[in-house]
Amino acid sequence: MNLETLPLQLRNAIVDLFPPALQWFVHHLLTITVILTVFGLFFAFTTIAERKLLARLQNRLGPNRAGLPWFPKLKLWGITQPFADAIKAITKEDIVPAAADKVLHFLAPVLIVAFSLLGFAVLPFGRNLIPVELDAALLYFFAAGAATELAIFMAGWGSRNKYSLLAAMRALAQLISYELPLILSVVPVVMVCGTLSTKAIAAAQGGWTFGLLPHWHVFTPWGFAAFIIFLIATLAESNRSPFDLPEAESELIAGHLTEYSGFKYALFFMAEYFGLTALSGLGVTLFLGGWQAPCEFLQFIPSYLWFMIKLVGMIVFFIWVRGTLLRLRIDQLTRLSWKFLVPLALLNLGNGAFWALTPDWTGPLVLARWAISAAIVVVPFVLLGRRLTAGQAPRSYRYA
Amino acid sequence: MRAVHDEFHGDLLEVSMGPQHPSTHGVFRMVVTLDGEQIVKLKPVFGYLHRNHEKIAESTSYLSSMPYTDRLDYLCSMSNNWAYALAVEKLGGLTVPDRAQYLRVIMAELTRLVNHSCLVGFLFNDLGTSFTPLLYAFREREKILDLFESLSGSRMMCNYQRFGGCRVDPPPAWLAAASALVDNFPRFLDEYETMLTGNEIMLARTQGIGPMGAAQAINAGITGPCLRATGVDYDLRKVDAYGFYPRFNFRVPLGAHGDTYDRYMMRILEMRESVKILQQAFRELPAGPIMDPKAKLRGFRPKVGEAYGRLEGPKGELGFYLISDGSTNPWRYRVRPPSLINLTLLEELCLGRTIADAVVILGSIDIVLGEVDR
Amino acid sequence: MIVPASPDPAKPDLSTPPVAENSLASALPPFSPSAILPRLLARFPAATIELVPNPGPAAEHSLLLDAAHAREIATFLRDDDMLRLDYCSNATGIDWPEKEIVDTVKKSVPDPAGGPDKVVEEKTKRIQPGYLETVYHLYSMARKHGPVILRLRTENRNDRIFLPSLTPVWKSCDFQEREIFDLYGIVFLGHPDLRRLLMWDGFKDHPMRRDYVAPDDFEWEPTPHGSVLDRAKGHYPKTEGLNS
Amino acid sequence: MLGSGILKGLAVTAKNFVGSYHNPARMVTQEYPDVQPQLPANYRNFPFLVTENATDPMGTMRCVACQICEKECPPQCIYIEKSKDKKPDANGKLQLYPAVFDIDTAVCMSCQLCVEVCPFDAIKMDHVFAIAATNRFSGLLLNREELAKPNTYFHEIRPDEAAEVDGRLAAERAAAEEKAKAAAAAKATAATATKPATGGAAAP
Repeated sequence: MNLETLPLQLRNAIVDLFPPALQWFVHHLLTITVILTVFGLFFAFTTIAERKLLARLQNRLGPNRAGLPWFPKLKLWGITQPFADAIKAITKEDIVPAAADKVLHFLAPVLIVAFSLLGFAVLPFGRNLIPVELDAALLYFFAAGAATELAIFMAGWGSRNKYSLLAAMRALAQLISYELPLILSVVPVVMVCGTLSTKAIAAAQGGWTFGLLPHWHVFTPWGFAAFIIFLIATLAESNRSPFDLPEAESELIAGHLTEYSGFKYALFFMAEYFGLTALSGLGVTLFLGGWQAPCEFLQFIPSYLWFMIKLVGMIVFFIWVRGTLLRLRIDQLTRLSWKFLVPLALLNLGNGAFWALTPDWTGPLVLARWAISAAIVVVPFVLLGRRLTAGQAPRSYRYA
Repeated sequence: MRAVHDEFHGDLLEVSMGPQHPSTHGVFRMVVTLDGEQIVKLKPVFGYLHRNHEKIAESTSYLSSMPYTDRLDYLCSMSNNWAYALAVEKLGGLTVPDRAQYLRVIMAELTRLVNHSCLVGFLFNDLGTSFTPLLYAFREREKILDLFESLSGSRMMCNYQRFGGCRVDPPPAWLAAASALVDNFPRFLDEYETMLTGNEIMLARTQGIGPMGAAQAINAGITGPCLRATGVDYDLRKVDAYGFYPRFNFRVPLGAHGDTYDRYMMRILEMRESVKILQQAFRELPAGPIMDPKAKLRGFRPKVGEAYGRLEGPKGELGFYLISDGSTNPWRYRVRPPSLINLTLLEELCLGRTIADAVVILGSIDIVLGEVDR
Repeated sequence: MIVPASPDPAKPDLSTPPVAENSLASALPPFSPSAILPRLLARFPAATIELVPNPGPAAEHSLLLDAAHAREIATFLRDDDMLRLDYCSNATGIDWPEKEIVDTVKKSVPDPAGGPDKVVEEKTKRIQPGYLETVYHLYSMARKHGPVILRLRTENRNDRIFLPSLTPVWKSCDFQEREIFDLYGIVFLGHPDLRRLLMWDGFKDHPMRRDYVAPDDFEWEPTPHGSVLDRAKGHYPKTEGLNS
Repeated sequence: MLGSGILKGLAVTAKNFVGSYHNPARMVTQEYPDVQPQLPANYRNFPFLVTENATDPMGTMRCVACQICEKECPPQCIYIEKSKDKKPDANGKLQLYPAVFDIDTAVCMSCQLCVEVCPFDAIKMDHVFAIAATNRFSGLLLNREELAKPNTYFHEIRPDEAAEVDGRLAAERAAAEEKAKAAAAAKATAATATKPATGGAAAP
């Protein structure tokens, strides 16, 4: 029994039960079901993990009361909380404002979940696990991901609420600003690997130096820079703190979600996490070696588990950021993108090109390659950063 | 070249922020007219929490108003108590024993810690953190509230001061606990400042936002940390030298820009000074009675006359103006609410800025609606 | 710059008494109304300015200005270099309703019987007309002194209730004058935005006036005892229904 | 450098995250219904009426219906009706007692003024805080039977204050007895000295 190929064997066993004419259908249905189940559960436990982790960051306990029905003594540290939340969300009254555009108001949560799920189709979850093998997987991923902002705008417009409308405007501004650095940060990877296929990119990051240092993209200067830009853009694309402007609680009540309640609200919530998970999955694939193990001797752990561990790591990092940072203002948000991230990403593009052109530098030239590549990243970072924060510094004060 | 918005000239959007809004600190309401996200007009609307505290006080005895003062600025009941007691003592010519004077300073400075730590916490919530700084601040505040509870019986509605003294004498164990807490307080401040004061987003969101000029602030009657952020050296603890404040060594921090960041830093620096005052107070606290033996609890009838007692509350100058007609009830009882008057410049500060800034400016002014609406 | 020496309670010179006692004990502060009054009278000969004494222990006397010159005088007080009363701390209204005053005059009436003079008390009643008053507490942040207390009085409580607004002089009066307008009904002429502050726009009457009768027709919660209950019963005939 | 402030912030929250697992000083959460709060003795919430013993609460109530608390109560939540007859109190002196003593806890703001003004130590602040009720009148308007709690309960919640009050009352009682004895002795001497008149009725 090989753990690595176990999911495939299971799938094949089930598919073989059906007549050959139906097998392709069952095959895909099974894949979709597995993705929905695994990531549905992943979403459920991400919500509780987020609440628990945030609570711990804030020196609280977090939700710990939801147990099992009929066993009131059994608290289980509250891990059944998401199911209780789901029941609550389903049983809550669905309120549609009288003035709302009913069709858009209804379509928005449906579409946002649909769009945010599309990205999962091209993520290589394991050595042999990829739902759809597309040559232009990256293009497909970004096309599908960008559509979610459209749904947010639908929600904001359809609610007929001033706060929602403001949030919708912000969401669009944010989308336009951050789509660019997000894609630009990915291009060096494509250049270096020479492919748009996520499977090939993940495979390209295989191998270790001395069996310990993995050849992940994040451990190169251009890759590191691209990863940071990717992280920031991911935060912005998935509307998470510090870029949670569309649902800025302290300013716009709940932004585009103001007029949503019950299950529709839960759907938005779900879509947000799906989007975050998908983008994190892409980040793992592109920069953190995908399903590759970090050390040679750790290869006995199945590749799909490595993928999930890295994914969880990304999510935890996002939660940590959310627990620490404050929100940018909309003009600062766009300024950060256009005046900082986009130029850096463009320079990094050149950096990627340089790296792609110099794979045959050996001996002392390796050091030069690294130094040049690092300089291309660090110098503009410092200079642009200084310009971005000009005139802003902690002050000293006098006393009377 | 023409400005872009001339070509896309659209309608203005009027948004009623509040009275139910996460960032209006209660039931405050701002009617905001927006051009895009920019504020072109802002009108504050008050009165959702109005209960005519002054009228109630004019129809009850002097003593009965004391618990109501707790509910003005419900974060700072101890200071409110003291301000009212100060006015009544001035009206009735009462004296306060030394120990009670020290206790009052201790309570007022602990209240300042409570208020300022709440304020900086809420300010960061307005700035968009997910409650983390607020909860760190609340953790410290809870410890002080526990002290208040074990001394006065209530966490927030302390009802502790009396005319001519204080109600309960703290036992040595309480003083030791309070002293230990105060000694540990700077550690919290350090942690807090490491976490946020140097944060780039925080600097971008607060520096240069809502700057107030010194002359403008004086004319508008802005008091407290908001005034000192503009660089005006006016702290009633020094100017009026009420209570035993002249006996204490402390400095008054002054800002230079009068913007949101300065207002935030004034609170942080004042907390550090408060810690010094408290440490000195715990060192020097004398033994003795805590009530003026001449002061009567019931049936207090001051002579005909009037008095205006004011002190440096955490939010600014808190004043009580009392007119006595010789009966047991005040003829006129007036609260000078710093929260309300500090809002005078709100519109000026917010014009031309975005909604996000308006929320932060409001947060940095520090209002409590119990006091604004009274 | 901070003197580290902690104050020693034993040294009497360090123990400054609290302000309440201070103002009791000391004589008139340097910027007392009696010092300001002659200067004002010299500067504004047409104005009638009175000193209103405060008989209480606080002894903060105030200046009663006439409405016609109030704003000029206020501007002078704010800008005068000696006073620099740049900060108006508190502005408030007071209602003084019509009062019946009994003047007792003692007269000695010669005894017709030829004995010693009899002392007879003659009582005369007069009605002191009511008025509304505003009080401004001024301080100087530049000179760090104060308070100087200004008073303005309306002619009566019914129709002649106009006073000049001091908001153009001190912006801090903005909300406070709106509050006085709201709660006392004094109309401030020249106020930039005179609207109700605390009560809602459609509200009639002025709740802080002494003769204000609270209407118990709004969200009255029948409290279970006493006169309150009786009033509540008037509005809610079926109070018992609420009890069950 | 840009980002250093953010990294510092992340470090602080990470420290708090780790600290929340091993440093109880960081965690202030009380798991309320499972863990009941430790109320300080001075804690005050809603008044109760002290009775001398638990077996006959209505008969041994310290309250003499003087109505001072009713007058001083800022929100006017106390309602007292005096009794028509008198009952002997702990000192044996005949006193009025409250025929009706209601406190509307929906209005009461637990300010403790009633306790401070009471000259008879008859009303004290309680430690109850969970008083949720489904009916505003039958649940939150407490009558004198619901308000009466024995002195032993007072000792339980505030031992120091109760002991002090007991001492004071005992001293008063002793003084009263002393006085009564002295009066009796004086009367006896007076009676022996001058036989007629003045006796009888005045004796308690």
